Amino acid sequence: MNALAALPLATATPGWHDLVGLLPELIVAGGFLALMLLDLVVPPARRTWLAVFSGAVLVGALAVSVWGWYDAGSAGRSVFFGAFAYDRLAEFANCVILVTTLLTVAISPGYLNRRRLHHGEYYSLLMAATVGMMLLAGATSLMVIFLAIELLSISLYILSGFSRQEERSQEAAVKYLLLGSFASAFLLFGMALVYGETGHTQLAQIAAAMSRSLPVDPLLVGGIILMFVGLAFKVSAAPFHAWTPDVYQGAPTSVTTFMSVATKVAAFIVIIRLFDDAFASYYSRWSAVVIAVAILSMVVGNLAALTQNSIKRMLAYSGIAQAGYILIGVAVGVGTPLGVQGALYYLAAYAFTNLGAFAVVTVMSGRGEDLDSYDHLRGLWHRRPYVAAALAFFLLSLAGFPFTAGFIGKFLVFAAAIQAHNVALALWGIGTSAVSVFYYLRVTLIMFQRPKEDAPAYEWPRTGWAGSAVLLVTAAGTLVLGVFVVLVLTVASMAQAGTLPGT
Amino acid sequence: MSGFPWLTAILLLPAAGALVLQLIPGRAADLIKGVTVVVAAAEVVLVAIVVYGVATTSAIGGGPLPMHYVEQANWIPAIGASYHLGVDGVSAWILALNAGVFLLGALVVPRRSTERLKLFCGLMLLAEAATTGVLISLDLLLFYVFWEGMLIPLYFLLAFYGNENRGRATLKFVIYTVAGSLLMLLAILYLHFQALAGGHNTFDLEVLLQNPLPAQAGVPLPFTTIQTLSPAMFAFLAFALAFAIKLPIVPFHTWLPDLYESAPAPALVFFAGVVSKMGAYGFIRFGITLFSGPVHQLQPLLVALALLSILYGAMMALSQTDLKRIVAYASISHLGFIALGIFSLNQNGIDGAVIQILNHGIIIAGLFLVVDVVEARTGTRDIRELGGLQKRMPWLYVFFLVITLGALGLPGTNGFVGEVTIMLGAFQYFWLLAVLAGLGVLIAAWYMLRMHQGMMHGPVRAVTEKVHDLRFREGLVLAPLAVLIVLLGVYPHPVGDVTAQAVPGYVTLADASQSPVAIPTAVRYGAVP
Amino acid sequence: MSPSTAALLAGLVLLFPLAGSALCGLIGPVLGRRFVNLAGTLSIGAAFAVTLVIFAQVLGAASGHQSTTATLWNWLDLGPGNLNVSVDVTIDQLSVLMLLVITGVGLLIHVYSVGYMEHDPGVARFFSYMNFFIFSMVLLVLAANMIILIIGWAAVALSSYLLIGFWYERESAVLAARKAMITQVIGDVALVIAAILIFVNLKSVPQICIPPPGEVCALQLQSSQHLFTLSLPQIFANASSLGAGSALITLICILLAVGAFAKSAQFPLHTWLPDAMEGPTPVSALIHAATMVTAGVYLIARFHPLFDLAPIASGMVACVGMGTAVMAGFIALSQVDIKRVIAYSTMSQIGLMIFAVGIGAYAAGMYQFLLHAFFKALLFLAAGNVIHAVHDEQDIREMGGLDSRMRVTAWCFLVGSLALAGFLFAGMFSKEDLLGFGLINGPGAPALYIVGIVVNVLTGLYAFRLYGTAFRGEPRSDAARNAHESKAVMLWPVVILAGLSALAGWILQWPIAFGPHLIDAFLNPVFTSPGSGPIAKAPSLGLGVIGFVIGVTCSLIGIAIALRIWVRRDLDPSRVLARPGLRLLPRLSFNKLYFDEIYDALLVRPTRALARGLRRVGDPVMDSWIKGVSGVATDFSSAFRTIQTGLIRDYASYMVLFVVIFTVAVMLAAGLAK
Amino acid sequence: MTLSQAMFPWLLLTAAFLFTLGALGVLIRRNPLVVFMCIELMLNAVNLALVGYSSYLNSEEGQVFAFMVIVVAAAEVVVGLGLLTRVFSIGRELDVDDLDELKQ
Repeated sequence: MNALAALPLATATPGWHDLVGLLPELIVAGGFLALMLLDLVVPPARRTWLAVFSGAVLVGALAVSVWGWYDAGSAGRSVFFGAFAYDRLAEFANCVILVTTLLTVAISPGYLNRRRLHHGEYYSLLMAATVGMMLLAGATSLMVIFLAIELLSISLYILSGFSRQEERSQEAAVKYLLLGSFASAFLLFGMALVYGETGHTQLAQIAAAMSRSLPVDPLLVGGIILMFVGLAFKVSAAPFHAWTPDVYQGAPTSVTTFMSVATKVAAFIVIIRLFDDAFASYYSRWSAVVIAVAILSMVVGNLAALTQNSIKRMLAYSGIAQAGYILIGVAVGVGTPLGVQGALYYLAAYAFTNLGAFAVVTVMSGRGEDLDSYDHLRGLWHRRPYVAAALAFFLLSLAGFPFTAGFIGKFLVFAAAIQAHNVALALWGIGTSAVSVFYYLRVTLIMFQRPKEDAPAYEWPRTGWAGSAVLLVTAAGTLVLGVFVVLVLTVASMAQAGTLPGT
Repeated sequence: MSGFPWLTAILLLPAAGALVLQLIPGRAADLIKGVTVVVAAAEVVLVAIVVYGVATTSAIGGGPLPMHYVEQANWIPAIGASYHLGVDGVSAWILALNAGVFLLGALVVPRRSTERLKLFCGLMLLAEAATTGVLISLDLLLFYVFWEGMLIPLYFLLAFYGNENRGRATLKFVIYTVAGSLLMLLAILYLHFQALAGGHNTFDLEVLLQNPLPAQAGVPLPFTTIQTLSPAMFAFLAFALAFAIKLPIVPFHTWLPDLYESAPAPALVFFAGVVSKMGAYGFIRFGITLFSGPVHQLQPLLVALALLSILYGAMMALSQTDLKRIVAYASISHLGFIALGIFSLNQNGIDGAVIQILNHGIIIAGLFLVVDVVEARTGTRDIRELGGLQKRMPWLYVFFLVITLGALGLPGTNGFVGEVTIMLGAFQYFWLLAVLAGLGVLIAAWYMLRMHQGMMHGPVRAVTEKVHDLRFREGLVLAPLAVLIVLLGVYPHPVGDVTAQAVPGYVTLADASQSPVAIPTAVRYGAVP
Repeated sequence: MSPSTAALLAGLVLLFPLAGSALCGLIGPVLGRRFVNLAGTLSIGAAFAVTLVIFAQVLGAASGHQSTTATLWNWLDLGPGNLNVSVDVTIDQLSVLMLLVITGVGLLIHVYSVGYMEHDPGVARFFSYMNFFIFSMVLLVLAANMIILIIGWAAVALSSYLLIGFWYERESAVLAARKAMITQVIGDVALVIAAILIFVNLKSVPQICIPPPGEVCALQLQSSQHLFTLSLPQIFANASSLGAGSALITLICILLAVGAFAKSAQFPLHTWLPDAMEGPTPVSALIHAATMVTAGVYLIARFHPLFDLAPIASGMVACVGMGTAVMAGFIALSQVDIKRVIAYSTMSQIGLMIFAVGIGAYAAGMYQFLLHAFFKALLFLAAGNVIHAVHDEQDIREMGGLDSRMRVTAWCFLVGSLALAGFLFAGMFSKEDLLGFGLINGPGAPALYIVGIVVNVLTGLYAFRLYGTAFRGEPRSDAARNAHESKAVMLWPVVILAGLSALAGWILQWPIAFGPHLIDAFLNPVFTSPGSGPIAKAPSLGLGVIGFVIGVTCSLIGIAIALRIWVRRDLDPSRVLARPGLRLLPRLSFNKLYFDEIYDALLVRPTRALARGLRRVGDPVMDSWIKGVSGVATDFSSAFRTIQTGLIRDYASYMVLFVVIFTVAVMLAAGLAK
Repeated sequence: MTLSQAMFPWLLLTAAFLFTLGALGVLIRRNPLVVFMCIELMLNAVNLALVGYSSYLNSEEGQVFAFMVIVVAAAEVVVGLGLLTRVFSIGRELDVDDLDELKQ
């Protein structure tokens, strides 16, 4: 009992101001529960209403998050006794995640109807995953991090296997499940070590303990590395990426759209919170691993993408490579604020761009199955010029051409690397970027080709107003982030400045 | 030079034009083309006003490179990037060339046979906006954004329009270019952080010029005492690579012939006319000014490569049979002259290079138009199948003759003005260069005449049996080029005058450090009575 | 003459032919033959009229003020110390003399062309080119700035190119035009490099100012400074700053001479001229005989202040000139194309002019230029009549007996041949004049004089071989049998030229056939100012007489032999040439000493082969690294695909592997650090 | 109920050993159910470490954490078994190596 008394946990109960810090998450969680119930009453033909309802919930949460940005203030505050951060970093992440989910929801009904997958639990699972991600973004306790990760993971496991009749989808789900659990075990073991060596599960206290624990504790270092491995799995960084192409390809495209973006955003936020903030005093210990993973991701992702012939797999590998670029920002983020800012900017840019790219694949997917091979894109330009132009634009952004968000993202992380005197890292980035141009542009070239005379032209579905709107929003976002840099860069730097726990 | 933001206007006008085009229904081909031409023409008028202003007023700013029409605003204050525009004697005429060739491109877009005309015109106007941006940016990051952003419209233009090999060629071009320019981005970042260390959070060219790079030695390689190149040298190499690829200088040219062969004529007109000149412009504006030390150290290598371009391009042009490839290699050879002028690092050389940029733009646009007309009429570009066109197309012959003469640098045409000035500049650096460049001129006469005569003279062949002469509209496009070739050959003074205003500033910057190659005092320029 | 007057007159004499060219070329095809004939000839007539005015002005100007330089407009000004060129024109005795020939002979040839081109559909184009040629040539001789001179130089080459290739459907004409143009470009490049050398090295010559009483010097040039100019008067005034006899000035003069050789078809840049006969005959008369090819002589004469200071270069020029004269004379002996024979004779005669200016006898060279223009134009036009009469047959073996069928032409041709051979008429005066200078001037004098004597013999031989074969004897073809005299418009110019050829020498040199002549007196101020006198010393009267007699005798020997072989046919050259030592000579002569073949083997073919080789090797090699990089990238990509087996256990093992590597490495590092 | 200081390293080693055993099981076994159990073994190894640390450090957070892990593991099993039964439906051999349609 003495020990219990020593804990701040036991001495107080959560108050309203703690709940305010969790308001967006609570709204979405409420939506999740409500959707489960609504699914029972909404007739199958009207399931689009569920999407509308989800959208409303997400918009509400988004509004609250924006309000929260101002409410939390530049310093932010810790809620639930240090277990959760109510700061601008979290709200920034919330906004990105919520926008991502919102756009995913918007393209889902059309896609699901076409694939005959329109079941009500889709939306509730989406909501659950979103809650997990938002919690992850704000978590400042090892326990919350773990719970949030599992919440989002389990939801995504189910969503990956959502196409129950399709073997590919099932295989993807099992792979994701087994490998995800496996990675969680490493994450957990790392957490156990970190907890054991510092005596705390809350980041603020861990950080304090770490700065006291110098000289170095090998077990603690091992724990940090294991935690990084677990999180690197979530952001699909090489060499822990192997599941990514398979799962992205097998999962229904709307799910891939969602998880390729939102998971990465949430997991990166927590990586930034952990490594560039809480574990900053152990920077010299973990930086080599992060740099190695960054380089491996860029190399493996870009090179493997070169010879793909499925757009989903190509985008999966591209996502691996993009994770590598963001990791550059993380790797140099300690002592170089530009690194974290660049990573955050990159995340926002990546969210719009990658979402847009996958959204095109989603709205263009076939009836029975996802037709994702390059052959199915041949001639898209001639039939659906605007969709093709949008995809080309997103691919250019991923490749890092100016006037697109991707350029500014890359520019910022490379700048950070150079500012941190790590020119080699920037050079790796530059070299692999040059390689990446090839496979991105190859896809556009295939779209420009005329369909072969003998092969019957593939009939692409109509885009629909929701799909058009999503493409428009993502394209506009990509353009705005590529030109009016100041907007989001300011936001990113404010988010970076107020990061909790703030060592 | 009132408060009106002229440069923003010339930057935004084409982009706005591209937007306006989107409001027009795709079926109204005449309207689309009309609007495009009007926008391009309005751009020409605006640029003409700017060039006139540059020619008649004195530059403002006490910086190392006095500019006209300067505009400055914040862009990304956090990292010191600014929206800083300006134009000077070096960029003024290139700007005019830019506007001119895009107008030409707009005029020659085939209205009926171009698929998705609206897209084509829109992309073309966007490309114009980007190239304009490259020419007027005084902020390195802004410059880079336009430099690289230029690729987007160009990529679509070249990838979507053109012959069946376009995909591969375009991809090669884009990847080649991107690889080069990404390294330049690193170098730009290096410059930025060097300035930041000195207390200037900036990408601004003028500020960077006023705070030259500290002379840092390289670091020894691991386990050895061999020094790496200095950081400044690395940075220069990165810039130089980007510009050399775009220019292109042999051996970085291999993307060019394939691309030119597969690209459609209207795109080629401005691609060959002005886009490839951006490399030369970059060398002048950024390469030699920011890196006077490295550029002097590497000067022998650079001039050697320029010379290699001249001779190699000429020899290759001599052995080709495809008209477009002949012109492509001829272009490489001519661009080698421009590079030679720049790397002479003296006033004559750089003046000549700028003059030649303008003149070559006019000539190459003309050549590609002629090739296009001939290909459209006869269905072939193989010189072995052509012949006797003079009989069937006397008007084409007249224009083509003038253009050919310009291309072979005949004195009295504009090609000569630049070449002789460049040769003078090269001579002032090292006499042998001028002699070998003269050899290039000689081979130029050979391959240009081979091409010209092969197409025009000899008996009428099967493919040329039933061709008709230029239509009035086509003549209207070629005639101004021919007139300009002659006019600028007999009265190049306006160009030279504007250019000579600005070039001394560049030479001074390039000369900021001592040249390791001793130039005999007899050929150095000195005081004048 | 005030500069503004000079500018006006020069502008007019430039403008008329240019306007004529534009009119004929642009609206000529629409308005028809009559208009073209009028516009084409009247423009030259107007230019000739203006030239006469200029001539009068120059004659009337006070001594020492005959040379006027005026600026038309500023061509390029790149600031102090940099290229700085204005379009300057100089009117002086030398340019006026050239102008007179260009426009005068040009006018006659234009008139003749009206008849000659009567049936050609491209007459508008023809007159346009011809007018443009006159314009170019006028620009060339008026230019007072090296760049402008080079522009004129190139424009001349261009019009020559256009006119050689006039009948563009003939493959041979096209090739000949290309060959001529490329040769001209060699000359252009040489001139440009010479100009650059002058530009970077020319300094002001320090002048010692002795102020007239009561005045002070306005400009005191204390030290020598770089001038950075290409203005000819300035170059000439300060030529000595390049260093008399120095390597630099020698190099400059050699480059100038190369330019001159290219234009004047001198060895080794002579091979284009015979091929240039592919052009219409009036073209050959105007361009490839009377005017353009003598531009090289003009150039050297114009740059005499430099050549005076470069004895080695001058000597080389003299040798090349004389060498070409002999070579061309030798080749002319066996050619069978009527125009080619005349072309080689032109080459030979110009060789003599070049020799003259090479030894410093500039006025003598220009004298030969003037008279040669008359008789060579005459020969070509007469040849044109013949060709016309025998229906475009140019092989003299197919002619014969034309003297009775074309009486006027035959007489005129005879006058021309005599003038060419140097007996009684024009050639006698000018050739013996310049050979006389050769007696005591030039490298190793009188060695070259002796060669010149041989040239005289050769000239007599080939001139009368031509005359004899074409006009005398029996007709050897139906065409020749049915030949008849040309009509008046083609006859009158020939007759006038015959008159000029016959009389000009006598008038200009009245009353004695050797010694100083009017041209010498007229041009003397040009070649003695500023500062440097002619280095050629005139032979004494006695020596002159001896030289004259020897020269004319040699010419007569040549004529006599030719008459015996080809007219009286009582001497068979083949017997002599069958001797072992001489057996090769006819082959060499007939095949033009194999120059074309040698150049083809040494220059053209290797260059082509190199180009083809580069095409096969160059780009692929430079591309290979791209291929290599992409190959490596693709290999890696395949490797990554291979390890992406799809098996969960594999994926898990990769994770474990890297977890172990990372953790162990980092923990070890941490442990070691502790 | 504090753990003796001397025993603690052995406890940690045991946890690590179990964890390694589980990981090896995942790598070696082909039956998806066994693989799943191996993952559970890894999680339980972590639990052991957490509880051990908790006792060693005299801090309850580890124990709370262990409860969380148990709950989450249960949830995972529910989802996992559901998925596995669907994939390896009747008539199909239970082998993770069969899941290799998605590759390269």
